[in-house]
Amino acid sequence: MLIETLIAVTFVAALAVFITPEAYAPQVAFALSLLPLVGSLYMWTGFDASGNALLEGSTVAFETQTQWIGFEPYAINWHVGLDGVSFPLLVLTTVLVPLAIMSAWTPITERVSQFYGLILFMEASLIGVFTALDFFVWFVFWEAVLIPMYLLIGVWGGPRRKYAAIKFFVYTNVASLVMFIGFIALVFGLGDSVTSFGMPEITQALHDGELGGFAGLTSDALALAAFIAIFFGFAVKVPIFPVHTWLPDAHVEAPTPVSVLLAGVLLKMGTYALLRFNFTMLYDVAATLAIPIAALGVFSVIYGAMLALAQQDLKRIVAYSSISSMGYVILGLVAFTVYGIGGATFQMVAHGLISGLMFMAVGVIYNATHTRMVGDISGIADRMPITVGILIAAAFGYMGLPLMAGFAGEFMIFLGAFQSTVLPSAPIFTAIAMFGIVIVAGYLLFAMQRTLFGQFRLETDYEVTRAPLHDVAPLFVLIGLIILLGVDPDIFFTMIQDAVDPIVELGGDA
Amino acid sequence: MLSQLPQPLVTQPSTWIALAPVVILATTAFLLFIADSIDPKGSNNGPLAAFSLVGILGTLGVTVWYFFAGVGQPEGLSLLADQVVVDGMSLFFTFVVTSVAALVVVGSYDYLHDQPHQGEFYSLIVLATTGMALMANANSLITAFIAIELASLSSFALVAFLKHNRGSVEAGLKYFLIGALSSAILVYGISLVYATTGSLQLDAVAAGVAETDNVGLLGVGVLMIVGGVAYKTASVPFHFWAPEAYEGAPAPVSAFLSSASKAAGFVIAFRVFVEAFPLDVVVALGIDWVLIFQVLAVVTMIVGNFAAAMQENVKRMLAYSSVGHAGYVLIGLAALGGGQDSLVMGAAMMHLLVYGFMNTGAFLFVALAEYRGIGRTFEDYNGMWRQAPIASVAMTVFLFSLAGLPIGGGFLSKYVLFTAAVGAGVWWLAAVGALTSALSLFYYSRLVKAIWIEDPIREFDVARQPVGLYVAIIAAGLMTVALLPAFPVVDLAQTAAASLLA
Amino acid sequence: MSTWIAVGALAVVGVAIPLGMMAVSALLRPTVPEQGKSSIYESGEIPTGTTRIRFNIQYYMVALLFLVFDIETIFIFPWVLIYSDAVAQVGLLHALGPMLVFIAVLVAALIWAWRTGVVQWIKSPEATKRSRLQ
Amino acid sequence: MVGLLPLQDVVLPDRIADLTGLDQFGVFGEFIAALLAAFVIANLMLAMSGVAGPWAKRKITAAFTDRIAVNRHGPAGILIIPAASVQLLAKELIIPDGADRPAYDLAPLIIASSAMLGFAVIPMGNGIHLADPETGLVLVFAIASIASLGLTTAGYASNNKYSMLGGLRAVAQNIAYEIPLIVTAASVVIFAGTLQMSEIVAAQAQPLATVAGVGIPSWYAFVNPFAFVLFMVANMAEVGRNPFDVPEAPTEIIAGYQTEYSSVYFVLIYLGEFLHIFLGAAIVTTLFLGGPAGPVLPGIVWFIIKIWAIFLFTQWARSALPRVRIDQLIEIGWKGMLVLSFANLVLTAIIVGVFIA
Amino acid sequence: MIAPTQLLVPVEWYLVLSAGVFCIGLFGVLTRRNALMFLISVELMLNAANINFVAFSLQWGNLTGQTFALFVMALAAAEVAIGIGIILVLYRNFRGIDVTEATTMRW
Repeated sequence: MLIETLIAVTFVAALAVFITPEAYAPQVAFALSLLPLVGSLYMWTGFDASGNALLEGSTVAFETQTQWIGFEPYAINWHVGLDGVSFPLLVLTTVLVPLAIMSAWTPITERVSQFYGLILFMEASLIGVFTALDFFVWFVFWEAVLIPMYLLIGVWGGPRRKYAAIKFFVYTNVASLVMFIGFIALVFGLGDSVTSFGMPEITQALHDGELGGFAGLTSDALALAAFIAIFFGFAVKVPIFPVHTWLPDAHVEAPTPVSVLLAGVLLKMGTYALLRFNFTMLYDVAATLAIPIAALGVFSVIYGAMLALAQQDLKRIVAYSSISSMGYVILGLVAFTVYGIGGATFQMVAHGLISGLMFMAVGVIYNATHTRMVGDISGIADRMPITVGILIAAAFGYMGLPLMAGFAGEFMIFLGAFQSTVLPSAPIFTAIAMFGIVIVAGYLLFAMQRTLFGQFRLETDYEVTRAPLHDVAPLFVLIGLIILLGVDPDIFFTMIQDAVDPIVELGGDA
Repeated sequence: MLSQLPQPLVTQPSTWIALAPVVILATTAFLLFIADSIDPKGSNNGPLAAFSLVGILGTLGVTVWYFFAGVGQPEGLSLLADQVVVDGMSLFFTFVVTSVAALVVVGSYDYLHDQPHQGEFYSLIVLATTGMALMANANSLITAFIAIELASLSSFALVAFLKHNRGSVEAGLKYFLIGALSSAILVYGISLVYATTGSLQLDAVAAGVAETDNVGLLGVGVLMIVGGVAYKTASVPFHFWAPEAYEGAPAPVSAFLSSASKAAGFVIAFRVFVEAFPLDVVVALGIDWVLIFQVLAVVTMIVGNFAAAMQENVKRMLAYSSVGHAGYVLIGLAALGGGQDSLVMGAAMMHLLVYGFMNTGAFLFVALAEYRGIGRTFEDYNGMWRQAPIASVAMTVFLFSLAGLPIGGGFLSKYVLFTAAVGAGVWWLAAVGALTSALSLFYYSRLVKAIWIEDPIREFDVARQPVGLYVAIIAAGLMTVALLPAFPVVDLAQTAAASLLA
Repeated sequence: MSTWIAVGALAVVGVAIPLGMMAVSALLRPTVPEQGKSSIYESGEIPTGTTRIRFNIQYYMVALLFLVFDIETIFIFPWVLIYSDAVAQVGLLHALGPMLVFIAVLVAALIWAWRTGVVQWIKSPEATKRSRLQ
Repeated sequence: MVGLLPLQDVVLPDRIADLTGLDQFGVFGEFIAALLAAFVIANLMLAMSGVAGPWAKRKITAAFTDRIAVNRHGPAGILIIPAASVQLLAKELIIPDGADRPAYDLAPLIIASSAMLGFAVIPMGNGIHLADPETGLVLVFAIASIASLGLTTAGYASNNKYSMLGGLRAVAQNIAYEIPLIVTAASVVIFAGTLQMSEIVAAQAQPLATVAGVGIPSWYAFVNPFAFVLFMVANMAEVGRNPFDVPEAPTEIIAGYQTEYSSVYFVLIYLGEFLHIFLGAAIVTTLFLGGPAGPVLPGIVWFIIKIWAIFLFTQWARSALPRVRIDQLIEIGWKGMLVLSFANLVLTAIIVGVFIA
Repeated sequence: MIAPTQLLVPVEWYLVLSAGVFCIGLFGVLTRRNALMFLISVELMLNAANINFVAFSLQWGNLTGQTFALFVMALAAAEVAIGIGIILVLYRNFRGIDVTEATTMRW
């Protein structure tokens, strides 16, 4: 019942914040957001999962399963649980949300209680997404994330917020619909071999070759069509080229704390779901399609990096670099090696922390200068040394500086991809992807150099000075966590590996 | 001369006890009418609303009690010489209709506070509810027609209730004209069915259909009955009245018509077509009404949703969206005969239940806006959250649930409907439904955007707090959300549908 | 069937006789067009205004009321026809009860109409003033 | 319902068909026979309402106002009526400006024809009975109410404000009193259990009681005098006689709908009114006074005596009673008569029911 | 209660009659712009149905059709009552009873 309690507490906290008077809402929201954090840390102490929650022969931590809706032909069960893949992401969520809330204290001045209420509502839904083991329950939470995000961008965003919010909403909903149809078709194709929407059950049935034809498609064609539909649905979320165009707009227009969560957690929903659905359930299709998927991933890496190189807006740079980073994750996933998939999972967490940190740091600078244009804020290092220092550290983390989390993730992905037996000509893909690192280093250094150093020329009618403590504190926490994970990746990697091994065993020799 | 006078069914107490929901409603309407006669000029808004609510809630209670006590299940109780029947389906729909009516009455309390003729208003609302509840019980074309007319005639008056408001009067006129026309068509269709089968009681009609040799006449009759039903459910091509009537009518009345009236129209459709024109018989004769409904469903979904997407007026958008939802529910008829009959019909019933709450809530929110003197277009709703934050949250829930996002019961009911259609082999119906749902998200989210994201174009002074409207909206919102986890009641709908189909 | 033929025959005769009278009159009567002869009669004055005046709304109200009540009586006739036999067969309560309810509804409608002034002939302000003076 | 009671006598067309041998020509023969019968009955009624009625009316009115009337031509001045008819028929027909022409011409026709058609189902005794459908009572009410259509048409078509008001008043009055009329008639049907005129008459033939050796038949006027009174009052309003002659109201609206009618049209309207009075009387007679039943004399004579009695009563009321105002008329109709008639219906039903049970 | 009767006129003729009346009504509905004419046309359509009911009631030898015809009449009257009421307020608001003139709302 721990997971239910966690979700319920967060949800109630959201409601409580929603009706809190504006004056106290920031502090109350922060205090209440600590509850899920404490909860998830407490759960860590009792975390006893082994294996992958979707596959047989595993132990799922904190699992509960009761029937919810028993209609024919497929029952819907309330089925939640955690394994080595989902737990790190749960922790990531519960860690990032309090930090994001604190970083919102400065920029968010209007409709405060609504803002924090929505953030907490989103957190509750995110916890649901990462814990649900029934497709339907999962989908309910998956969609429930969109609504607060839509409003968060639309209400508190920048000048073009309405456009960005609608774009985000339309993209992700169309994607969800396609994915949903694809998955339902898959379940129908399974016919009587499954009785519910339980993800383990469906996975099992698929692996047992129970998939039959449906709507005029043969089982192979159905699997392929469903895979593509599902992949498309998640690719929008990740995002992967060519369905990434909502992301820069959403990131640029969203207020900083929302960007933090968007890049830090929401993108990981996509990769998490890819891992769960495409690469676990339909691993054989994924293996067949390894080359195009890897190509997409690698292309995203290069393309995102190149675009980032051309940007003038710091936030846009970080946003495009996220596309690039997510490309690595795809490459890691498709490699079907322990280090590939495990590294990809680790990279999800690492990138969540690092991109969150970058957005937060940019946000702190923006709070002070009200601009993010690279040219405008040159020399900001003089005025805000601590913030800039952390921003540089984060950039190095992005580039994969050893002893930081990014390095561990990327290194493992490259290692895994290089060794891949599933992906033909894996070394070539890996090499191209590694070239992406060079571009990342290039654009980040270039941007830092132009941005941070030199003469401070910005003319303002107020004094640009050091950021307040509550702006900077989350930065410290995050950089600390990044270094901690970089120094000792086994904090998460052990459990990730535990959950990833069975997948690799499935697909490794395919 | 009167050797075979029927047994005194009318006065058997058990008959009236079984029909208690309808009887309570009718009595309430009657007493309201009397109360209004006693004090026609006075303003007794509170007591009148309270009394109506008591009557409706009483009905609701009795209905729920009967439902769970198993009255008329699985075999329906045929009463009054088989003219009415009490079974799971009738109780289910009585529940839908009365819950909508309860919300509407609560919402009307504020809407009416400065209007004359409150007594008539409540009386008509309850009377229309009676008609709709009777529609759920109708087991013969006579009862069906009378019940339809009882509901319609009351509705005509309700739509034109604001008699100094040109919009309301115009809406009433158009609703009335098309209503009169379609009831004429319906009754002519019934007369043709009678001509070919010699009966109007549904089972007897079914028996007559099997023996008839005048298929052409019967076919025309069935087609005309489809037309009458399409009008009542606001399905294309008889939907023209809906946007006009809903836009012009007082918003609580729009809520009532678009939710309860539609549900009642569908129960007639379900019962009449399943009972009186059994598929295995009529298809052999060449009267494939499922095909008609398939065409209607596709056209209705497409026309309703596309038209809704093009509206600038919120009420009109909701009106067209309600046309679109009629299209979804039509799948419940259009997918029959595919081996999943009870599933699809149960799903359609379930969608009507959920729709009853979310759509009523949405229209009541519009009522709140009208009450506050806010304009009609999307722009006028900008920044609405400032005036009614809680209601705006509820409205967001309604809209997303209507679109089929998993924030309310609308998601599950649509899901069951579409998957059932797929299971019945008409996957293209489900595909059209899914695509139009995706489209609907566009125009629903436009309103969400206006309410939450846009800045208000002008300021409003908030004078009187409409407690009743708030209560109704919040209740509808709670029910919409609660129907997501509490969706297992779908089993009840399916049991009811299964017993009808058996 | 001769019943209806007979009724029809009287209808024919009933129309034929007046028509015959009209024909006879048309043969007998003179036609002398004269100025002013055909002007409408308004107590010898020159007619003023149009005839299509707006008259008392109560005429409509009463007509509506009648429409409903008159049609309701068609339900009374079948009942009175079988009433005696019905009482003998199914008892007083069962034969009378439903119709009492029906008439009660009608009477309630009448009371409502009465109370809301549908059958109240609207008096002109002058008339109201006069009645107050009395 | 056919066959419960044997028909008391054969209706007139059949008898004529029998006598003339027309019945061998099928439907066509039947129609000819029916036409003959209809002609007989129409002329009988015309003689009464067109000739005797107006004469009696003048005499009575004169007697009431203490003056001498119509005594120049023929015995007791009876020849004045043919003279007046010829005079009226030979008068110029003046069509008012702006009259709605087809309607203006149709109205007198409707008024006269509909009143005459009503006699189709009235049993007059001695087989003078044109038709005897099962729904006779309903039919006669239906036909009788056509007249108000004619009155309104006349009022509307004349393009005269007085006529317009008269026409409207006629409708308002007719509809106000029609419901009490019909509901009261329904209370009588409770006793008879049939709508067939001949059987209503037959049902009244049973003895009700014997007072001092004289058998009193169960005429419904005796069985339910309350209904009889109600019916008489309502009937008076239906035919538009005092105290309910507001549609004509010569002193207010100059004879209302007839203001603009002259020549033969006026004759027809006048005739129609008298026919209507006699039709009302015939209905009352059939429903309440045992129809043509009576001792010693033949049925037709009794029938004529009875309808004349009612006619004379009407004429007495015309002279003796003041006219009500239009608002009083409506109030009496809707608030008084209607409630009383419903009360009568319910009470009759209860009493009859208790009596049977 | 009534035995199936041999009708004087074949039942098809009644059908043709009622169809004719119905079509006249429908034509009126589609062409008339006057609300009152519209009402009258609808009444014609209802009465067309009544012709069927009564004719086939005799044909089938049951009273169902006649009963329904009574109900249809009553409902037609009620419908007219409501309709006239609406047309009255229409007149007050729009100074006319042309149904195409009331266009406050976009069609």
